[in-house]
Amino acid sequence: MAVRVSTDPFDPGAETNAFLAAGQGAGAAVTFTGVVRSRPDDPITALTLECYPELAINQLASIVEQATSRFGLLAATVIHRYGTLAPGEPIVQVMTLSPHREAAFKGAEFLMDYLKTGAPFWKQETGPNGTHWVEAKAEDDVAKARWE
Amino acid sequence: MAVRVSTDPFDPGAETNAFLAAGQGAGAAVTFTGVVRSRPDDPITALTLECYPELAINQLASIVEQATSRFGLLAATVIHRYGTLAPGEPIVQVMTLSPHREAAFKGAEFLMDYLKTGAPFWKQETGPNGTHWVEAKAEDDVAKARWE
Amino acid sequence: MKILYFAWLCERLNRGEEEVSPPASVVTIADLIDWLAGKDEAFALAVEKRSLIKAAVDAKLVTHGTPIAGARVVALFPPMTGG
Amino acid sequence: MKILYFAWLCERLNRGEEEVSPPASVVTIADLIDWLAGKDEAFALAVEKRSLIKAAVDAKLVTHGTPIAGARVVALFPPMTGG
Repeated sequence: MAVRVSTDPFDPGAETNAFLAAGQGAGAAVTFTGVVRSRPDDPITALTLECYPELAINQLASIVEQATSRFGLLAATVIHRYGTLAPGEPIVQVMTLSPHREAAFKGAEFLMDYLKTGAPFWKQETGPNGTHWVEAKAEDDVAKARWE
Repeated sequence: MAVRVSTDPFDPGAETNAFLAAGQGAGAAVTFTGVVRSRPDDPITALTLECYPELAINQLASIVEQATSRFGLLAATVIHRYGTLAPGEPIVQVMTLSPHREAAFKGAEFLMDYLKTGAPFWKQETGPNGTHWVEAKAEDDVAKARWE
Repeated sequence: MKILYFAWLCERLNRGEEEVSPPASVVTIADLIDWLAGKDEAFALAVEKRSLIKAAVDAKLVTHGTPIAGARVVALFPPMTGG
Repeated sequence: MKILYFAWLCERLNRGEEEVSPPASVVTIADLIDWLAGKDEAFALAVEKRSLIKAAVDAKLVTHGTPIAGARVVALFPPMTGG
Protein backbone atom coordinates (compact mmCIF):
# COMPACT_ATOMS: atom_id res chain seq x y z
CA MET A 1 0.00 0.00 0.00
CA ALA A 2 1.18 3.51 -0.78
CA VAL A 3 0.32 4.92 2.66
CA ARG A 4 1.24 3.47 6.05
CA VAL A 5 0.52 5.02 9.45
CA SER A 6 1.72 3.00 12.41
CA THR A 7 3.28 3.04 15.86
CA ASP A 8 5.73 0.34 14.69
CA PRO A 9 9.31 1.36 13.89
CA PHE A 10 10.37 1.05 10.24
CA ASP A 11 13.74 0.39 8.59
CA PRO A 12 14.48 3.25 6.14
CA GLY A 13 16.90 1.28 3.95
CA ALA A 14 14.74 -1.83 3.82
CA GLU A 15 11.77 0.34 2.78
CA THR A 16 13.82 1.97 0.01
CA ASN A 17 14.99 -1.41 -1.27
CA ALA A 18 11.44 -2.81 -1.29
CA PHE A 19 10.25 0.30 -3.11
CA LEU A 20 13.04 0.01 -5.71
CA ALA A 21 12.41 -3.72 -6.18
CA ALA A 22 8.75 -3.04 -6.97
CA GLY A 23 9.70 -0.39 -9.54
CA GLN A 24 11.90 -2.27 -12.04
CA GLY A 25 12.42 -0.26 -15.19
CA ALA A 26 12.23 3.23 -13.73
CA GLY A 27 15.30 5.42 -13.68
CA ALA A 28 15.03 7.75 -10.70
CA ALA A 29 14.03 7.18 -7.09
CA VAL A 30 14.05 9.73 -4.26
CA THR A 31 13.74 8.83 -0.58
CA PHE A 32 13.22 11.45 2.11
CA THR A 33 13.68 10.32 5.71
CA GLY A 34 12.78 12.54 8.65
CA VAL A 35 14.51 11.63 11.89
CA VAL A 36 13.87 12.76 15.48
CA ARG A 37 16.34 15.57 16.01
CA SER A 38 18.17 16.43 19.20
CA ARG A 39 20.61 19.32 19.19
CA PRO A 40 23.14 19.90 21.96
CA ASP A 41 21.75 23.43 22.45
CA ASP A 42 18.15 22.15 22.55
CA PRO A 43 18.23 18.52 23.65
CA ILE A 44 15.12 16.40 23.69
CA THR A 45 14.78 13.00 25.29
CA ALA A 46 11.63 11.92 23.47
CA LEU A 47 9.23 13.02 20.75
CA THR A 48 5.64 11.89 21.05
CA LEU A 49 3.37 12.08 18.03
CA GLU A 50 -0.36 12.00 18.49
CA CYS A 51 -2.34 10.90 15.44
CA TYR A 52 -5.90 10.61 14.15
CA PRO A 53 -5.25 7.53 12.01
CA GLU A 54 -8.48 7.42 9.93
CA LEU A 55 -8.04 11.04 8.86
CA ALA A 56 -4.26 10.56 8.40
CA ILE A 57 -4.82 7.72 5.95
CA ASN A 58 -7.42 9.71 4.00
CA GLN A 59 -5.25 12.82 3.88
CA LEU A 60 -2.03 10.98 2.96
CA ALA A 61 -3.80 8.96 0.26
CA SER A 62 -5.15 12.19 -1.23
CA ILE A 63 -1.71 13.86 -1.10
CA VAL A 64 -0.07 10.82 -2.73
CA GLU A 65 -2.71 10.86 -5.45
CA GLN A 66 -2.13 14.58 -6.12
CA ALA A 67 1.66 14.15 -6.28
CA THR A 68 1.37 11.12 -8.55
CA SER A 69 -0.81 12.82 -11.13
CA ARG A 70 0.87 16.23 -10.94
CA PHE A 71 4.41 14.92 -11.46
CA GLY A 72 3.61 11.77 -13.45
CA LEU A 73 5.14 9.51 -10.83
CA LEU A 74 5.29 5.77 -11.40
CA ALA A 75 5.00 5.11 -7.68
CA ALA A 76 4.89 7.03 -4.40
CA THR A 77 4.82 5.82 -0.81
CA VAL A 78 4.44 7.59 2.53
CA ILE A 79 5.25 5.95 5.86
CA HIS A 80 4.51 7.92 9.05
CA ARG A 81 5.03 6.80 12.63
CA TYR A 82 3.29 7.97 15.73
CA GLY A 83 3.63 7.23 19.41
CA THR A 84 6.78 7.94 21.45
CA LEU A 85 10.10 8.03 19.59
CA ALA A 86 13.70 8.51 20.74
CA PRO A 87 16.23 10.89 19.10
CA GLY A 88 17.65 9.33 15.94
CA GLU A 89 14.54 7.27 15.20
CA PRO A 90 12.90 7.73 11.79
CA ILE A 91 9.51 9.49 11.95
CA VAL A 92 8.52 9.77 8.33
CA GLN A 93 9.67 8.50 4.95
CA VAL A 94 8.41 9.43 1.50
CA MET A 95 9.58 7.67 -1.64
CA THR A 96 8.95 8.58 -5.26
CA LEU A 97 9.79 6.84 -8.53
CA SER A 98 9.85 8.41 -11.96
CA PRO A 99 11.56 8.00 -15.33
CA HIS A 100 13.28 11.36 -14.72
CA ARG A 101 15.02 12.71 -11.67
CA GLU A 102 13.36 16.13 -11.62
CA ALA A 103 9.86 14.67 -11.21
CA ALA A 104 11.07 12.29 -8.50
CA PHE A 105 12.64 15.19 -6.54
CA LYS A 106 9.67 17.52 -7.01
CA GLY A 107 7.19 14.78 -6.09
CA ALA A 108 9.02 13.99 -2.84
CA GLU A 109 9.26 17.68 -1.88
CA PHE A 110 5.57 18.19 -2.64
CA LEU A 111 4.63 15.19 -0.48
CA MET A 112 6.68 16.49 2.45
CA ASP A 113 5.39 20.06 2.14
CA TYR A 114 1.77 18.87 2.03
CA LEU A 115 1.96 16.32 4.79
CA LYS A 116 3.65 18.76 7.20
CA THR A 117 0.50 20.86 7.45
CA GLY A 118 -2.12 18.48 6.03
CA ALA A 119 -1.70 15.21 7.89
CA PRO A 120 -3.21 14.96 11.42
CA PHE A 121 -0.13 14.42 13.55
CA TRP A 122 0.76 16.56 16.53
CA LYS A 123 4.26 16.60 17.99
CA GLN A 124 5.11 16.88 21.64
CA GLU A 125 8.73 17.25 22.72
CA THR A 126 10.09 16.08 26.05
CA GLY A 127 13.35 17.59 27.26
CA PRO A 128 15.11 18.57 30.47
CA ASN A 129 12.51 21.33 31.04
CA GLY A 130 9.45 19.16 30.60
CA THR A 131 7.03 18.43 27.81
CA HIS A 132 5.51 20.88 25.33
CA TRP A 133 3.48 20.79 22.12
CA VAL A 134 5.45 21.81 19.02
CA GLU A 135 3.92 24.89 17.41
CA ALA A 136 2.92 24.93 13.76
CA LYS A 137 5.56 26.78 11.75
CA ALA A 138 4.71 29.62 9.39
CA GLU A 139 7.56 28.42 7.13
CA ASP A 140 5.65 25.17 6.58
CA ASP A 141 2.65 27.12 5.27
CA VAL A 142 5.01 29.05 2.99
CA ALA A 143 6.60 25.81 1.75
CA LYS A 144 3.16 24.44 0.88
CA ALA A 145 1.98 27.69 -0.72
CA ARG A 146 4.70 27.61 -3.39
CA TRP A 147 2.94 24.67 -5.10
CA GLU A 148 -0.37 26.54 -5.39
CA MET B 1 34.52 8.54 2.56
CA ALA B 2 32.09 10.94 0.95
CA VAL B 3 32.89 9.84 -2.63
CA ARG B 4 33.07 6.29 -3.95
CA VAL B 5 33.67 5.23 -7.56
CA SER B 6 33.73 1.50 -8.15
CA THR B 7 32.79 -1.38 -10.44
CA ASP B 8 31.31 -3.19 -7.41
CA PRO B 9 27.54 -3.27 -7.00
CA PHE B 10 26.14 -1.39 -4.00
CA ASP B 11 23.02 -1.89 -1.86
CA PRO B 12 20.95 1.34 -1.92
CA GLY B 13 19.11 0.69 1.34
CA ALA B 14 22.20 -0.45 3.23
CA GLU B 15 23.99 2.72 2.07
CA THR B 16 21.11 4.91 3.28
CA ASN B 17 21.06 3.17 6.66
CA ALA B 18 24.83 3.56 7.10
CA PHE B 19 24.54 7.22 6.12
CA LEU B 20 21.68 7.80 8.61
CA ALA B 21 23.54 5.94 11.37
CA ALA B 22 26.55 8.23 10.94
CA GLY B 23 24.34 11.33 11.15
CA GLN B 24 22.63 11.02 14.54
CA GLY B 25 20.97 14.25 15.54
CA ALA B 26 20.11 15.58 12.08
CA GLY B 27 16.51 15.87 11.03
CA ALA B 28 16.34 15.44 7.26
CA ALA B 29 17.99 12.97 4.89
CA VAL B 30 17.48 12.70 1.13
CA THR B 31 18.63 9.74 -0.97
CA PHE B 32 18.56 9.80 -4.75
CA THR B 33 19.08 6.46 -6.51
CA GLY B 34 19.55 6.21 -10.27
CA VAL B 35 18.76 2.82 -11.73
CA VAL B 36 19.48 1.34 -15.19
CA ARG B 37 16.29 1.92 -17.11
CA SER B 38 14.77 -0.34 -19.73
CA ARG B 39 11.48 0.67 -21.31
CA PRO B 40 9.34 -1.74 -23.34
CA ASP B 41 9.45 0.71 -26.29
CA ASP B 42 13.24 1.10 -26.02
CA PRO B 43 14.61 -2.03 -24.36
CA ILE B 44 18.23 -2.30 -23.41
CA THR B 45 20.00 -5.45 -22.30
CA ALA B 46 23.02 -3.78 -20.72
CA LEU B 47 24.44 -0.39 -19.84
CA THR B 48 28.21 -0.03 -19.83
CA LEU B 49 29.79 2.95 -18.12
CA GLU B 50 33.33 3.92 -18.93
CA CYS B 51 35.11 5.97 -16.27
CA TYR B 52 38.27 7.95 -15.68
CA PRO B 53 38.49 7.18 -11.95
CA GLU B 54 41.19 9.67 -10.85
CA LEU B 55 39.33 12.57 -12.47
CA ALA B 56 35.96 11.22 -11.26
CA ILE B 57 37.12 11.26 -7.65
CA ASN B 58 38.52 14.78 -7.97
CA GLN B 59 35.38 16.09 -9.66
CA LEU B 60 32.94 14.39 -7.30
CA ALA B 61 34.90 15.55 -4.24
CA SER B 62 34.76 19.11 -5.55
CA ILE B 63 31.01 18.87 -6.26
CA VAL B 64 30.34 17.43 -2.79
CA GLU B 65 32.36 20.25 -1.24
CA GLN B 66 30.41 22.88 -3.20
CA ALA B 67 27.05 21.35 -2.23
CA THR B 68 28.06 21.05 1.42
CA SER B 69 29.09 24.68 1.81
CA ARG B 70 26.35 26.13 -0.41
CA PHE B 71 23.47 24.37 1.38
CA GLY B 72 25.03 23.98 4.84
CA LEU B 73 24.81 20.20 4.70
CA LEU B 74 25.93 18.13 7.68
CA ALA B 75 26.98 15.28 5.38
CA ALA B 76 26.87 14.34 1.70
CA THR B 77 27.90 11.16 -0.06
CA VAL B 78 28.12 10.18 -3.73
CA ILE B 79 28.43 6.57 -4.91
CA HIS B 80 28.89 5.94 -8.65
CA ARG B 81 29.34 2.61 -10.38
CA TYR B 82 30.99 1.90 -13.67
CA GLY B 83 31.49 -1.21 -15.80
CA THR B 84 28.63 -3.26 -17.28
CA LEU B 85 25.26 -3.13 -15.52
CA ALA B 86 21.93 -4.88 -16.14
CA PRO B 87 18.51 -3.16 -16.19
CA GLY B 88 17.28 -2.52 -12.65
CA GLU B 89 20.78 -2.23 -11.17
CA PRO B 90 21.64 0.96 -9.25
CA ILE B 91 24.15 3.19 -11.07
CA VAL B 92 24.41 6.18 -8.79
CA GLN B 93 23.31 7.24 -5.33
CA VAL B 94 23.63 10.62 -3.66
CA MET B 95 22.72 11.20 -0.02
CA THR B 96 22.44 14.46 1.88
CA LEU B 97 21.82 15.25 5.53
CA SER B 98 20.70 18.56 6.96
CA PRO B 99 18.79 19.97 9.93
CA HIS B 100 16.10 21.11 7.45
CA ARG B 101 14.45 19.29 4.60
CA GLU B 102 14.75 22.05 2.01
CA ALA B 103 18.56 22.08 2.18
CA ALA B 104 18.69 18.28 2.00
CA PHE B 105 16.50 18.26 -1.13
CA LYS B 106 18.34 21.15 -2.81
CA GLY B 107 21.73 19.64 -1.99
CA ALA B 108 20.82 16.29 -3.53
CA GLU B 109 19.42 17.92 -6.68
CA PHE B 110 22.53 20.07 -7.02
CA LEU B 111 24.79 17.01 -6.68
CA MET B 112 22.87 15.14 -9.38
CA ASP B 113 22.74 18.11 -11.76
CA TYR B 114 26.47 18.73 -11.41
CA LEU B 115 27.63 15.15 -11.63
CA LYS B 116 25.55 14.47 -14.78
CA THR B 117 27.74 16.79 -16.85
CA GLY B 118 30.81 17.15 -14.62
CA ALA B 119 31.86 13.64 -13.68
CA PRO B 120 33.85 11.63 -16.24
CA PHE B 121 31.51 8.73 -16.98
CA TRP B 122 30.37 7.77 -20.47
CA LYS B 123 27.34 5.57 -21.02
CA GLN B 124 27.00 2.97 -23.72
CA GLU B 125 23.68 1.18 -24.22
CA THR B 126 23.35 -2.31 -25.62
CA GLY B 127 19.98 -3.33 -27.05
CA PRO B 128 18.47 -5.50 -29.77
CA ASN B 129 19.96 -3.18 -32.43
CA GLY B 130 23.49 -3.21 -31.09
CA THR B 131 25.57 -0.89 -28.95
CA HIS B 132 25.74 2.91 -29.04
CA TRP B 133 27.15 5.76 -26.96
CA VAL B 134 24.53 7.81 -25.11
CA GLU B 135 24.61 11.41 -26.28
CA ALA B 136 25.00 14.27 -23.82
CA LYS B 137 21.59 15.88 -23.24
CA ALA B 138 21.00 19.60 -23.58
CA GLU B 139 18.48 19.35 -20.71
CA ASP B 140 21.32 18.30 -18.39
CA ASP B 141 23.19 21.51 -19.20
CA VAL B 142 19.99 23.45 -18.52
CA ALA B 143 19.51 21.65 -15.19
CA LYS B 144 23.03 22.58 -14.14
CA ALA B 145 22.72 26.18 -15.36
CA ARG B 146 19.85 26.96 -12.98
CA TRP B 147 22.27 26.85 -10.03
CA GLU B 148 24.61 29.44 -11.54
CA MET C 1 -22.88 12.89 17.30
CA LYS C 2 -19.45 12.01 18.62
CA ILE C 3 -16.81 14.71 18.97
CA LEU C 4 -13.09 13.88 19.07
CA TYR C 5 -10.44 16.25 20.45
CA PHE C 6 -6.71 16.00 19.76
CA ALA C 7 -3.38 17.37 21.03
CA TRP C 8 -3.55 20.45 23.28
CA LEU C 9 -7.30 20.79 22.71
CA CYS C 10 -7.78 17.32 24.19
CA GLU C 11 -5.40 18.22 27.01
CA ARG C 12 -7.06 21.51 27.90
CA LEU C 13 -10.55 19.96 27.87
CA ASN C 14 -9.29 16.96 29.78
CA ARG C 15 -11.26 14.63 27.49
CA GLY C 16 -10.56 12.97 24.13
CA GLU C 17 -14.15 12.57 23.06
CA GLU C 18 -17.75 13.19 24.02
CA GLU C 19 -21.26 12.58 22.75
CA VAL C 20 -23.33 15.68 22.01
CA SER C 21 -26.77 16.39 20.54
CA PRO C 22 -26.69 19.90 19.12
CA PRO C 23 -30.03 21.61 18.34
CA ALA C 24 -31.20 22.10 14.73
CA SER C 25 -29.88 25.68 14.76
CA VAL C 26 -26.31 24.29 14.74
CA VAL C 27 -25.71 23.95 10.99
CA THR C 28 -21.95 24.31 10.38
CA ILE C 29 -18.68 23.53 12.16
CA ALA C 30 -18.51 27.22 13.15
CA ASP C 31 -21.98 26.92 14.73
CA LEU C 32 -20.92 23.76 16.56
CA ILE C 33 -17.84 25.48 18.00
CA ASP C 34 -19.98 28.42 19.15
CA TRP C 35 -22.54 26.11 20.69
CA LEU C 36 -19.89 24.05 22.54
CA ALA C 37 -18.22 27.27 23.74
CA GLY C 38 -21.55 28.45 25.14
CA LYS C 39 -21.89 25.27 27.19
CA ASP C 40 -18.32 25.03 28.57
CA GLU C 41 -15.98 27.76 29.72
CA ALA C 42 -12.82 25.63 29.33
CA PHE C 43 -13.81 24.99 25.74
CA ALA C 44 -14.59 28.67 25.13
CA LEU C 45 -11.10 29.62 26.37
CA ALA C 46 -9.34 26.88 24.38
CA VAL C 47 -10.98 27.87 21.08
CA GLU C 48 -10.72 31.63 21.64
CA LYS C 49 -8.46 31.96 18.60
CA ARG C 50 -10.78 30.26 16.12
CA SER C 51 -8.17 30.14 13.32
CA LEU C 52 -6.16 27.68 15.45
CA ILE C 53 -9.01 25.15 15.41
CA LYS C 54 -9.17 22.72 12.49
CA ALA C 55 -11.98 20.24 11.89
CA ALA C 56 -12.87 16.96 10.22
CA VAL C 57 -16.24 15.36 9.58
CA ASP C 58 -16.26 11.57 9.38
CA ALA C 59 -12.49 11.53 8.81
CA LYS C 60 -12.53 14.12 6.02
CA LEU C 61 -10.87 17.50 6.55
CA VAL C 62 -13.42 20.37 6.38
CA THR C 63 -13.60 24.13 6.91
CA HIS C 64 -15.55 26.03 9.54
CA GLY C 65 -18.26 26.69 6.95
CA THR C 66 -18.93 23.00 6.28
CA PRO C 67 -22.40 21.72 7.31
CA ILE C 68 -22.46 18.96 9.90
CA ALA C 69 -25.85 17.48 8.94
CA GLY C 70 -25.62 13.67 9.03
CA ALA C 71 -22.15 13.68 10.59
CA ARG C 72 -21.41 10.74 12.85
CA VAL C 73 -17.96 11.87 14.07
CA VAL C 74 -16.69 15.44 14.18
CA ALA C 75 -13.03 15.99 15.10
CA LEU C 76 -11.65 19.29 16.40
CA PHE C 77 -7.91 19.85 16.72
CA PRO C 78 -5.03 22.38 16.56
CA PRO C 79 -2.91 22.98 13.42
CA MET C 80 -1.14 19.77 12.39
CA THR C 81 2.59 19.40 12.98
CA GLY C 82 3.53 16.12 11.32
CA GLY C 83 6.47 15.12 9.19
CA MET D 1 53.66 13.29 -22.01
CA LYS D 2 50.97 10.63 -21.84
CA ILE D 3 47.61 11.20 -23.55
CA LEU D 4 44.49 9.28 -22.50
CA TYR D 5 41.40 8.92 -24.71
CA PHE D 6 37.94 7.90 -23.49
CA ALA D 7 34.58 6.74 -24.85
CA TRP D 8 33.97 7.25 -28.58
CA LEU D 9 37.21 9.19 -28.96
CA CYS D 10 39.14 6.13 -27.76
CA GLU D 11 37.03 3.93 -30.05
CA ARG D 12 37.54 6.05 -33.16
CA LEU D 13 41.29 6.31 -32.59
CA ASN D 14 41.49 2.64 -31.74
CA ARG D 15 43.77 3.40 -28.81
CA GLY D 16 43.24 4.36 -25.17
CA GLU D 17 46.54 6.10 -24.66
CA GLU D 18 49.79 7.12 -26.30
CA GLU D 19 53.06 8.84 -25.47
CA VAL D 20 53.76 12.09 -27.34
CA SER D 21 56.47 14.77 -27.28
CA PRO D 22 54.91 17.96 -28.62
CA PRO D 23 57.27 20.80 -29.71
CA ALA D 24 57.66 23.96 -27.62
CA SER D 25 55.17 25.77 -29.88
CA VAL D 26 52.36 23.62 -28.41
CA VAL D 27 51.37 25.72 -25.38
CA THR D 28 47.69 25.02 -24.63
CA ILE D 29 45.20 22.16 -24.89
CA ALA D 30 43.90 23.80 -28.09
CA ASP D 31 47.43 23.78 -29.54
CA LEU D 32 47.84 20.14 -28.56
CA ILE D 33 44.59 19.15 -30.29
CA ASP D 34 45.69 21.04 -33.45
CA TRP D 35 49.11 19.43 -33.35
CA LEU D 36 47.68 15.91 -32.89
CA ALA D 37 45.16 16.56 -35.71
CA GLY D 38 48.04 17.54 -38.01
CA LYS D 39 49.75 14.23 -37.38
CA ASP D 40 46.77 11.87 -37.69
CA GLU D 41 43.79 12.02 -40.02
CA ALA D 42 41.60 9.77 -37.84
CA PHE D 43 42.21 12.17 -34.96
CA ALA D 44 41.50 15.21 -37.13
CA LEU D 45 38.13 13.74 -38.16
CA ALA D 46 37.21 12.69 -34.61
CA VAL D 47 37.86 16.15 -33.16
CA GLU D 48 36.36 18.10 -36.06
CA LYS D 49 33.71 19.57 -33.77
CA ARG D 50 36.09 20.98 -31.16
CA SER D 51 33.31 21.87 -28.68
CA LEU D 52 32.66 18.13 -28.26
CA ILE D 53 36.17 17.56 -26.92
CA LYS D 54 36.76 18.00 -23.19
CA ALA D 55 40.15 17.84 -21.48
CA ALA D 56 41.87 17.17 -18.17
CA VAL D 57 45.48 17.78 -17.14
CA ASP D 58 46.82 15.49 -14.41
CA ALA D 59 43.27 14.50 -13.43
CA LYS D 60 41.95 18.07 -13.16
CA LEU D 61 39.31 19.30 -15.59
CA VAL D 62 40.61 22.16 -17.79
CA THR D 63 39.51 24.30 -20.76
CA HIS D 64 41.03 24.42 -24.23
CA GLY D 65 42.92 27.56 -23.23
CA THR D 66 44.75 25.88 -20.33
CA PRO D 67 48.56 25.61 -20.73
CA ILE D 68 50.01 22.10 -20.73
CA ALA D 69 53.52 22.99 -19.54
CA GLY D 70 54.68 20.41 -16.99
CA ALA D 71 51.69 18.11 -17.61
CA ARG D 72 52.36 14.42 -17.13
CA VAL D 73 48.97 13.11 -18.26
CA VAL D 74 46.53 14.88 -20.58
CA ALA D 75 43.10 13.30 -21.07
CA LEU D 76 40.84 14.05 -24.04
CA PHE D 77 37.23 12.86 -24.09
CA PRO D 78 33.67 13.56 -25.26
CA PRO D 79 31.02 15.31 -23.10
CA MET D 80 30.39 13.33 -19.94
CA THR D 81 27.15 11.35 -19.55
CA GLY D 82 27.22 10.03 -16.00
CA GLY D 83 24.55 9.79 -13.33
